[in-house]
Amino acid sequence: MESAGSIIMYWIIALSIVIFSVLTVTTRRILRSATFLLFTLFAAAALYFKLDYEFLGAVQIAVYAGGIVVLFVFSILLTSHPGHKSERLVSHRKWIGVLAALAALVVTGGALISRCGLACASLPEMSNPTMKTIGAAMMGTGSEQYLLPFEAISVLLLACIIGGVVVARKR
Amino acid sequence: MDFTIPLLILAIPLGMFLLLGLAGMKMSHKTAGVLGTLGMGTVLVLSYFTAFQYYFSGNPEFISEAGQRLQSIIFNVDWLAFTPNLVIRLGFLLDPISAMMLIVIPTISFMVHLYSLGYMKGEKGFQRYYAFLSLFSFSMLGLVVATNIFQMYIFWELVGASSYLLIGFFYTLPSAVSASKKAFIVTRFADLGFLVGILILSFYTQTFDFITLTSDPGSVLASTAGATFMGCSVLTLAMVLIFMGGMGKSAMMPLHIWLPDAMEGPTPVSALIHAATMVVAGVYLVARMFPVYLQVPSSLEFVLVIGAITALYAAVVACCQIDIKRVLAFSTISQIAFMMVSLGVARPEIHECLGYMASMFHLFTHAMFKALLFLGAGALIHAVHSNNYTAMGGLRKYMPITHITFLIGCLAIAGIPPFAGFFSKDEILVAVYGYSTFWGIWMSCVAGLTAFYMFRIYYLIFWWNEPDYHHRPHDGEMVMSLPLIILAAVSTVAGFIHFGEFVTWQGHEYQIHMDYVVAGISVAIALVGIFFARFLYLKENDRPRRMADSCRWLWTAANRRFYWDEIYMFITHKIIFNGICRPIAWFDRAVIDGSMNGLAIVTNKASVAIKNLQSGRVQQYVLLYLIGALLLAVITAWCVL
Amino acid sequence: MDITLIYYLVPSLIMFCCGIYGFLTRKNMIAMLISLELMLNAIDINFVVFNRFLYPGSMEGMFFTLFAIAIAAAETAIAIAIIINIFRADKNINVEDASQMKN
Amino acid sequence: MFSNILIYFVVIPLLMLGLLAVSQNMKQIRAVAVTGSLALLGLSVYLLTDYLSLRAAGADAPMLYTDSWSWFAPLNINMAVGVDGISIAMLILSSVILLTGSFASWKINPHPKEFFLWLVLLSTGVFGFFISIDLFTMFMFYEVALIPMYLLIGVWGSGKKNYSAMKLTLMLMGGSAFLMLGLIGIYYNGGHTWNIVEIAQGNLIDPSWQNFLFPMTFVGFGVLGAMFPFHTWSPDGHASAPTAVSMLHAGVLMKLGGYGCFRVAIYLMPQAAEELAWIFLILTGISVVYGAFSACVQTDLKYINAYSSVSHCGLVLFAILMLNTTAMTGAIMQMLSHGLMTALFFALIGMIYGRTHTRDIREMGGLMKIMPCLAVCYVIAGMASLGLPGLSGFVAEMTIFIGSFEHTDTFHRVFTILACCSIVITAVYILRVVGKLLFGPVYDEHHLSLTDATWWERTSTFALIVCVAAIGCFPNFFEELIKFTFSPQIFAVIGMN
Repeated sequence: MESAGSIIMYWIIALSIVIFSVLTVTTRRILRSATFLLFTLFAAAALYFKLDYEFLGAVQIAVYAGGIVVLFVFSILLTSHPGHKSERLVSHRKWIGVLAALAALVVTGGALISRCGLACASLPEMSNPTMKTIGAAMMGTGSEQYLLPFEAISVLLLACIIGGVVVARKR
Repeated sequence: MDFTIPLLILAIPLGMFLLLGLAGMKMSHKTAGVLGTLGMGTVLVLSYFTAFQYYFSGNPEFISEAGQRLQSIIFNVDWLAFTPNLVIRLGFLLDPISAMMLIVIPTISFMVHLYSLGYMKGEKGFQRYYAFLSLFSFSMLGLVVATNIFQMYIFWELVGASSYLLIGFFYTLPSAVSASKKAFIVTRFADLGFLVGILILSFYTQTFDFITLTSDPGSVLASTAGATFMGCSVLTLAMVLIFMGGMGKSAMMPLHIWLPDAMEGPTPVSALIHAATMVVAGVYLVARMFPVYLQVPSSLEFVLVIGAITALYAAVVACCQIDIKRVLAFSTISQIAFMMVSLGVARPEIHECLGYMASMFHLFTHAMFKALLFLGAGALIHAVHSNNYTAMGGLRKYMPITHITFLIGCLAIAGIPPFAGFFSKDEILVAVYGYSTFWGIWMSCVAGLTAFYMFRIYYLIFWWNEPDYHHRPHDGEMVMSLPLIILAAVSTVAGFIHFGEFVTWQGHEYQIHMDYVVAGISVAIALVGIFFARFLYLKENDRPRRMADSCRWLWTAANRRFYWDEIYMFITHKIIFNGICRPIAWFDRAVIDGSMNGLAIVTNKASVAIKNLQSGRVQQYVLLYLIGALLLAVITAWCVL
Repeated sequence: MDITLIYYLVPSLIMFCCGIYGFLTRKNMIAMLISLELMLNAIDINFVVFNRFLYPGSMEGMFFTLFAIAIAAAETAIAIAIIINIFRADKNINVEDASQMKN
Repeated sequence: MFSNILIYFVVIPLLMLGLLAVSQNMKQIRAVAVTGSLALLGLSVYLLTDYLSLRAAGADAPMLYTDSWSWFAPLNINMAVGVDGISIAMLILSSVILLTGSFASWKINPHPKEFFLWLVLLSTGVFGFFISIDLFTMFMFYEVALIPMYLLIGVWGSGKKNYSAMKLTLMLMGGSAFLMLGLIGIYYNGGHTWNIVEIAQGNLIDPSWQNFLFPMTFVGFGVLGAMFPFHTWSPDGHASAPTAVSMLHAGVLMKLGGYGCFRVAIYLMPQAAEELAWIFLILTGISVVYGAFSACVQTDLKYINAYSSVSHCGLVLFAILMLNTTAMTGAIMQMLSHGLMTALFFALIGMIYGRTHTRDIREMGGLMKIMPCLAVCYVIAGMASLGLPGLSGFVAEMTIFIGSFEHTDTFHRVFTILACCSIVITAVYILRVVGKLLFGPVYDEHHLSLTDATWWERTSTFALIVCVAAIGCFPNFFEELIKFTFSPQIFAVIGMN
């Protein structure tokens, strides 16, 4: 049984995720869309905090909210005129989108419901992973340690940096 | 007998053909003509010698102790072996009929070679003409001396081809081209029957060899007993089909239509090929296979009926033609039909197969007088530059030699004694009366008609009334007259040859008895015909026109040859060409090709349709991906549940 | 009230579906990219939630999310570079106008 | 490897390819083409004499000069070579036609070098095909022979060449697909070997599989042999192809079909052949008559000839399916005969087309007067085609008919007679063309200024005519050539005589 605060906290997070997600994709102003994405991302970060993954939440805020959304905003400002509204959606397009989303919802939701026992697991106790354990796991080569993916990601990021420079370079 | 001379008889014309054909263009006309004629002259001498050897040497190869003339193979080389038994050999068979043909063919051929020196003088392609004549002589000689039926078929085709080439000699004239085409195709069609007949016969008898086939037909044909193909006895079928080949070559109804048109060729060619030699190949074929035909009396009946109908038909048509060469052509058909009839009625029990002998006798005499008539007609055409008797008349004054020789020819064909035709035709009529009175009377009528139509054109050409000649007609030069005179002489005396001594069914001598009743009747009928012709056509009058008017439809029908050409035109053009060829060609383009193209179009369409999936529109990809993923999920879930 | 696993999954699912909807309907490439980020985030949440609820002792889910965030960052950077390039060429970042690799 | 004479049939064309690649001008190109094809002709004639003397000395293996070099061991693919009389006949045919084809394309334009390169590549495939006794290698050479056709027609052709080239290639490739399937089936059901002789001698293929594989391979090769209803590439393809390509294609490539039908379908699967022959007999019987009838109404010279090829090649397959020695001998003769004759036809048509710039017989006439040499050659070709004795067509057709008539049942008889009918129809369309094209008055005044054949054209046509006449006059040596192919051990299975 969780504390009422925790429950209220949960509802705030869940509702803001749902509302901001919907707003992200329904607003016709692209800059607003990015802003709502930012809120969604914050909500997700809050969720991580609530689930005791502080480090992850921090990363989420730093990388996503701080990095990616800023990138978005920059690029939006670069590519569109202020106050520009995207044109109204053609209705069949909208319906295709709605149908696809609903289908995914139904299928996945159906799967969730059919595995009710699993879905109804309650929150177990967990000690907060400390920075030390996270660092050891990331840099270690043993079981449940992730040096190889870490290195792979590093290389990937490097490639992305170079690729980004090459692609965006003015010819 | 040594094989050199027989081999030379075949080799010289062939060599001459190759020489004139390949190098002819480099020669002058004269050289080519003289060379060809000399070559043929050599062949003439050699084949006379060979025939003389055969008939008179008394060599045991050729005549048995008992006086029976034998079939003797001079040489026989394997040419193409289909199976161990069925081998085409090229050889040289001497027997009474081939020896006789060795006289007929070179004689006529030589005369024609000689005659053409004058007749064809200055024509373009003179060398080519002589080359083709040589080719024809080679093929015809090869045909008559064939030792087996397939050799005969080979040369049969070759004479057809040389006939094609010679009919179409004036290749710039569309009529000559279509006539040559017609001749070849009609005879080809007949040859199809011949070929199938050979296939059937050879399959059952396992031999092509004439001697094997004819010396003891009963045992050779034993294997065909009871065998049927599509409901007919194979033997009857085979013999009728083989006869079909003969019908084509010998222009029997209903395959006669090519012969009148073949008159488009140069006249000497008509004399050689379409009167004296090639067209009797059918008769020769039946005579060659005669012992086998005897095994199948029904096929001989068939020969008889076809022959008799053709004889009457051709005689009637000949009465109403304007073109003198056409008259002669129909007369040829009619006379060949006489020979066919004669073979058709030949039975061992009727005067020891008199019909066989009579047919060969008539073949011999007919070759002489018909060649004479054609060459005479050639001289006339040469003089007045027209084929139609309407452009002629009163020519007896201008062309005495032609007149006399032509008259001899007419008398001979009409069967007036003592000319050759009388004796041979008389033998035929005796044989026919011996077989059946009905056919006897029938053939007598035809004989009367023969006399009528021949004298009809004779009077129309040489008497009647004289049209305005632009320049005075005159006899041909010596090279043209000489053959006429020689042939006229032969036609006069040939009847006195004791033919029964030389050519009979099984080589036994047959003493010809003159049947005075039959002879009397036929002479009387002939005279009636002649006098009727004289009555109508001696001087210009309107009796012929009145007569034609009195039964206009008959005259028109006969003049149009009873519409056979139209019927053929209808069948070939309307039915075969428009009814079969065109639909097939359409079917090929539209259906077969169309379906192949359709396949291509469907593939194309499909690829275009699929191509739209690769539109480059990311959202579409995602949508499809999503659908796929969801479907997979559903399916997986379905399976798991 | 017990906040069980499904309470976390449902918002993430809705978020994901929003992403799908946005991705399929928007024409602006940046908007599409934003929708993509939504979907990625929804997945990240799922990893984390499953990790937290079912295997509280281990850190697989968390690390997966960590790496996914890193990759998402890289991917976004590249994508935006491309988009800006397209914009430079076409003065337009409509996805339907960019259906060919080469114009 | 180079001690085997057969390998030179591939080596010489490859050398020619190399030399052609470095030749600079038309003279060198011609020199290479003519020398090379002469060398090939000489080689094949030498092979013939050597083969006959070996046979006379008592060699009685079904294939001589056999040799095998491993190529891809895991799948047992070898470069296996070997020939019997039939292959030798085909080799001679190919080299004659390559030679005459080189002469016929003496003035090919544009890109003569590339033209000859592809032409020689094509003949590499052809020669390779005829010397191979390994199914895989055979198939490879088969494809090598097919592909250049696309370019040769597409680049140097005339008329709707793109369409034709595409159609031809696609249809033949479709056939190849069947074929490949059949060959793989043979490999897996024939004791995991590609070697024809081994499979045939052991009769290794299970009869129930034969019934499946026989139609596959027969249809596969039948497409190339222009079997009804897979013949429609032939009229369009031939009509668009340049002269030498038409010659090689009709003269040699279509023989690949007939040869393949015999060598693979019948030789390896005699039981199935016996059982299923009737289906294909119907198809080929239709081909024979159908092609001839179709040819009767065509107005394009090449179409006429293409349909006539359908008819004649139909006769080849027809004879092969009769499954007896006589008919098969006839089939081989017909292949040679048709190859030479039709090459002659296409050469002449090319020459006429080169002068009059039309192939429509309605727009020509009286050519005999204008170009007598070509016209006479055309008449001779026509006579060969309609089966005049003394030329090659006659002996071939007669042998086929006699052989086919050995079957006593009504079905075979009726179809044989049907096939016989083609000789009449052939006469009709040949004489129709000859009459319209060569005889009669000159149709077009402009044609009067045209010239007769040049020396290289004469060389090309005369050489072919000599070959046609040689076969027609001396047919008996074929028996010697073909005798051992039908060795009893191979066909004992179905009791073929």
